[in-house]
Amino acid sequence: MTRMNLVQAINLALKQEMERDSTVVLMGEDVGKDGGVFRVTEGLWQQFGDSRVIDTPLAEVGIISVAIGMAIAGMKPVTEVQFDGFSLPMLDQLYNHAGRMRKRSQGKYHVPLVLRIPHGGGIRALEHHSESLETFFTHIPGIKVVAPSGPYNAKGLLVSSIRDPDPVVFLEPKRVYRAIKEEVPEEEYEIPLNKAEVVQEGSDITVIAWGAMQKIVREAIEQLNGKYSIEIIDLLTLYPLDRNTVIDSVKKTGRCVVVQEAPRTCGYGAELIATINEKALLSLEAPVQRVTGYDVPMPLPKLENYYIPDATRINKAIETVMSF
Amino acid sequence: MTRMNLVQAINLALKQEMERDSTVVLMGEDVGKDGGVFRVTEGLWQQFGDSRVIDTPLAEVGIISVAIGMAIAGMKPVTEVQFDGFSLPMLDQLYNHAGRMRKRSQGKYHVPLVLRIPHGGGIRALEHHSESLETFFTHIPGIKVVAPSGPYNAKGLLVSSIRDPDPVVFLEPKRVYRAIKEEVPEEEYEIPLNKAEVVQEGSDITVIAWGAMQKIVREAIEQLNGKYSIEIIDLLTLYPLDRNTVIDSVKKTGRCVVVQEAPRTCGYGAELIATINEKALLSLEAPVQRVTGYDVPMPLPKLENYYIPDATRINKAIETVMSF
Amino acid sequence: MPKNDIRINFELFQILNEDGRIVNTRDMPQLKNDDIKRMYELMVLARVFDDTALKLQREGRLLTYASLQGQEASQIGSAIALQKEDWFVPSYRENGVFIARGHPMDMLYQYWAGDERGMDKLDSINGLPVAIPVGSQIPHAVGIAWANKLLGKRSVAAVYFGDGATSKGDFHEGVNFAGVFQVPCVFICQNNQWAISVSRKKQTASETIVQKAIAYGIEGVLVDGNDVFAVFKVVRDAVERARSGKGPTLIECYTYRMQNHTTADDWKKYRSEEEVERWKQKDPIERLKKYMESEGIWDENYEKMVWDDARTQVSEATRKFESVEPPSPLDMFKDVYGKLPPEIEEQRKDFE
Amino acid sequence: MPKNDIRINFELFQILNEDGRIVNTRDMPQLKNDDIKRMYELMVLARVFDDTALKLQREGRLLTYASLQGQEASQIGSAIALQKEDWFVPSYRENGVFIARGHPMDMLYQYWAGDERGMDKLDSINGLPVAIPVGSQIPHAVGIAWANKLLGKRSVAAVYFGDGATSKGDFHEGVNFAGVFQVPCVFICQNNQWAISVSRKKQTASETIVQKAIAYGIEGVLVDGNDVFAVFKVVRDAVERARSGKGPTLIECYTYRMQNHTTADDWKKYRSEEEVERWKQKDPIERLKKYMESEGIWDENYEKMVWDDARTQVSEATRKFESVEPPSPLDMFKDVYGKLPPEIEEQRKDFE
Ligand SMILES: Cc1ncc(C[n+]2csc(CCOP(=O)(O)OP(=O)(O)O)c2C)c(N)n1
Ligand SMILES: Cc1ncc(C[n+]2csc(CCOP(=O)(O)OP(=O)(O)O)c2C)c(N)n1
Ligand SMILES: [Mg+2]
Ligand SMILES: [Mg+2]
Repeated sequence: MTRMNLVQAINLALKQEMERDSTVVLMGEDVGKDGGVFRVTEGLWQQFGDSRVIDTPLAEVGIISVAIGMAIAGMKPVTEVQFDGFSLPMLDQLYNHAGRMRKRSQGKYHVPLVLRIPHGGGIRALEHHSESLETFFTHIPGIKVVAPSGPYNAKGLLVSSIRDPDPVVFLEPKRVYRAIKEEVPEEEYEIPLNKAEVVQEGSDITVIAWGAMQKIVREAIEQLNGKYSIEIIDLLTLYPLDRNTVIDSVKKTGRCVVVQEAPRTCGYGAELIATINEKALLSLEAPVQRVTGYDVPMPLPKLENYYIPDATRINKAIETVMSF
Repeated sequence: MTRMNLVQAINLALKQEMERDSTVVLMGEDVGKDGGVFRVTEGLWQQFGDSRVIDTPLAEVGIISVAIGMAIAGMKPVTEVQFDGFSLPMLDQLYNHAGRMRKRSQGKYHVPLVLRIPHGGGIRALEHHSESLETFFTHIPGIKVVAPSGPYNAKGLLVSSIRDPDPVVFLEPKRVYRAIKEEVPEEEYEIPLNKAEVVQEGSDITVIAWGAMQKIVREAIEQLNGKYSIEIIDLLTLYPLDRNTVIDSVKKTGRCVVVQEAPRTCGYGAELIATINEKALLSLEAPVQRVTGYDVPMPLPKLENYYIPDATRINKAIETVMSF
Repeated sequence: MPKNDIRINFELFQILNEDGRIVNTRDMPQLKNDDIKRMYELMVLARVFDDTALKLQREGRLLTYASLQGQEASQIGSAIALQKEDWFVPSYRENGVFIARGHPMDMLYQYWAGDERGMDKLDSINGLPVAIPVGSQIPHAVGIAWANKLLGKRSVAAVYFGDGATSKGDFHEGVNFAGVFQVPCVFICQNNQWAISVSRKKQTASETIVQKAIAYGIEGVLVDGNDVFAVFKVVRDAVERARSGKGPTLIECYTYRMQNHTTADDWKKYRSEEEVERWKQKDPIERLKKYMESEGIWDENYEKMVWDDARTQVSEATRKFESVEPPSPLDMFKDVYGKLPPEIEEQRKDFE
Repeated sequence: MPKNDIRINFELFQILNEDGRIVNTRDMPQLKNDDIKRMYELMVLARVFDDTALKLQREGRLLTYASLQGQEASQIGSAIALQKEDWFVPSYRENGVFIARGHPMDMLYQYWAGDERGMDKLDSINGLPVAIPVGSQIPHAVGIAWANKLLGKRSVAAVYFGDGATSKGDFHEGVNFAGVFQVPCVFICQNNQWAISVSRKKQTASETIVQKAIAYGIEGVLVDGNDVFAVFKVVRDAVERARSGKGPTLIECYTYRMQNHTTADDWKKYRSEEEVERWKQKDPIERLKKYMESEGIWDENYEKMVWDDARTQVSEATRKFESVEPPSPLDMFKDVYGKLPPEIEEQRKDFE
């Protein structure tokens, strides 16, 4: 066990998987000598060299689509895109090919690649650097979507993602990169890509969040000083969704708040509410509340903190649900 | 009034808007001499010539992004993409620029363009020709999303879309193109981009659908022979959503079925359910049922009819809700 | 202003001219008579397959179909220049390539009838399935080639696409990667002069397609795509170049789409009868036949045998195609993930 | 094999050499002394603006900043070659262009401090806002140019981007449109040798960027990007060519990014001190100064005045920038649609 931040945990997972499996290669802009814009791949080029840690031309479609070909032919490319907004050109190849090659080839080919995306806002970055695009990925058949929230689960989830036979979009909560440290085992471990975690048990209300919102949720709830018995769920994987954990919890508490950083309309939170509606409607004692970003472009840093759900808004939603 | 199919209605709307406003230009692959793969622009090149009806190179990003520039500089490009699957490369420019240019320029520029997409399946077409991608568009801030269901509303909605100052994604139900005829006024008219239509009033249950699913819903309900008093809502515009019409109806009936052709997870139906949960939960007498496509790639024609929601599945959902 | 010294003259490489005479003996590949016959027989087979496909489509037994007529030399010549271990990455018009690689014709019909099972078993011939989104398959070939290089395999990847595809970003990003990483990939552009109704001239202002190679610092070759010897020679050389680590090549096969774009199309709306007529004179099959006749390896008997044999094979394929059971609706839920997620499991149950 | 006759020699166009001497009198544009002084003063102003930005960033008053140092000749030379009616479409490194076009410097600081209001009022100078997604702005310029052509305006669009941007599909699709539709657009690639840590050589295998023009059948010019006269001349000619309906041009300004990519970067990790030192010798400002001195239009007094004046302007801008009120959180909900949809209306109410 060592105390690590999220960057270190992911770096270690990459290193260990690359040592273990020579078909794992890293691809992306500036992932080599430079170690990536967030320094996540630091030291790996030095250890594994040019043919395993590959600086690509500046071309996101090229990265993902060439990686698809590589994956079909026996490699395990772990690709990186620098910021959320630049992953959008990849949706075409993700939808039309990565998520579909298994089907298109009648199961004869599959596409074991990982797309790592530093996810969300809160680091005072430039325009297009802070979006939350998980809806786009979760709506694509054939893709898995993973959203770690801290160093420990990031390491185990990344290992599972790399070993998974299907394309995995791996959303790294960029505001958490260096914000927290946790005990992380040096040895390798997997966290399955179909399990949510009940971070804290409770009986009054369920609060569901993923990625960077976990931290905000926990901080918010701390401020409530035990006023309510709150069950906190960290989804970890968005597709497939661990619906049992969600539904069992809501059935138990009867109340729920969903926290999502993305714009409200058609956000992933809507899917959670639809699922709850379908499987636990009768248990609900109040409408599920969504705390979300707004249906507006992610603001530049001067205003981003007004956009991103914060403790105040989360606790207001909890109060609304509790006092319904 | 003339009886027209949807292709004719859209063709007429385009023609009239082009006659009325010389800054309206059509752009797309094969929209010129050829009249478009669905013949929607037939005759317009002959009338308006090369500089108004523009055959572009085979480049969807080029089409949308060049159109953004044109729109900024005073034109009103009406762009066409030939089939759903080919619109995916456009998401980047739609998200990062079309929906954002007004904001990025502090309101000094805006992007009055229309992106016409023949939408959905059911015409026994090739792979990638039959997807339902509305979730992607409705989740983009700054974009409007319109989904006509028949010739009459298609004409009025297209006119409004062309005149709208913001980017509009216009989803044409391709299986309806030639499937039905309606009385359509020759003269121009607008249908506002924020109004759903109550197609049929009812008191037992609300069924919500848009685009091609409207036709299927109406056929399904016909088969029920008045067994229930069913309120049918045709959304017409997906963003902004006419929430009042939806909520008022569900409050009245207490029961609801949502029909969507797209894959289930994170489909637009989830947003409808989330909205109903938020504004009409207490009125609900049963969980809202979703009838949707599956979380799998849209099958090739041999199986597509098993994928697309049909009367049997819709009526089964209605029965489930009614007997809850 | 700058005194740029630019000269871009890609010779249209030809071995067999339109009259069926060898105009370039030096470059004529050493082919046994049987090799040449094999070329001819495959081209005829592709033509018969194609004609039958058009007929089947008219009868409603195929949904739509993209004819390769006029492009037989480009497809067969290139396909047989590949080794068994090499990969091919097609667009949707490469039925000839599929046939030459040994993909069962009945399965091709099956695919064009809207049955995805027609694309089964391509792993046994190192092929990717038909790619409909234009240009999207190009970078896949780059990735396959690159993987082979990294894995120390000798295999090369050949990717097929049209003139229209060169306008797509996927072409650009993919070929640029190939140049930078010097992967063993051969880019075969069948410039058939049309992208549905859009002529080559309206597709791009560059005088040729092949000169786009210059933008990526890779080799480029312009070849008469209706000359099966020239195509064979050029592709074989490019493949061996790639195999020996000398990098990728962009090949422009200058050819013509003699039929409609697909069966949904009507070329009379946008191109002239004269143009089509002119290209008919360049029919790649006729041309090879003339050569073979002058070489004494073709006669009426042989001709009859070849066509009869092709027709027999194609009828057999048609029969097989028509007797195939419809797919199970449950196939929908297959091959989406390695292991079905609970969401889809439930949807599947719901469906049953 | 085909006997291709390919020769691609783009001369590096230069007027003012590194020693500040005119090596090409024939092409030297007719410039009044005041024009030359204006060039110099703008370049110095850009440098002072830039130095101050780096300082402000270190002090935490800007979030991040993309320095233009080394590229002053490319930016100022090109910007003043445009007419007022022409459009400019920048990436994120064009602070010099913004300044030359008259965008207030305090607003640039404001933008780089994360305040979107810094991009206000660009309509008054026909500019688009800073574009962060690399290459994405290129086709916008094509569209603007095309609209101007269709609307019968005389305006040309000039778009700026880096060497890295040429690898993106947006570059490819946009420039190809420009070629096909012959729109009045000038593509100005500032090849500063690096895309963050990726060198020009690893970006593309083509020997030059400018030769990519050949892929689109458009004009290409390679120019010494540290020579303000050459850049001015080449851009002005391209702009007038475009204006007179003769089509688009791709210009490669061969230059260097003297500083870090942005303030988040550390160039020591991937490039050598020697390389940076070598390019310092080519500093575009120094070069022009030497020339002006030899022409007798520069002396120490003038130098002092120019820098003092620049410093005064920049301090004034800094002061103004620092005194600006923070934006209202409600600005978030502004300028999303022409008319706020009820969804956002409600969210706004909720927020208040
Ligand atoms: C990305 C994309 N856009 C549009 C289409 C519709 N479409 C199918 S084929 C075609 C023309 C392709 O032309 P070309 O690349 O020259 O190939 P050819 O059909 O001539 O073999 C078009 C526009 C498509 N399949 N994919
Ligand atoms: C589409 C996209 N991908 C990645 C980035 C992150 N990024 C910002 S600048 C840059 C390098 C750009 O290099 P170049 O085009 O040469 O311009 P320069 O910065 O040298 O002026 C990268 C990779 C981005 N902004 N946009
Ligand atoms: Mg073609
Ligand atoms: Mg650069």
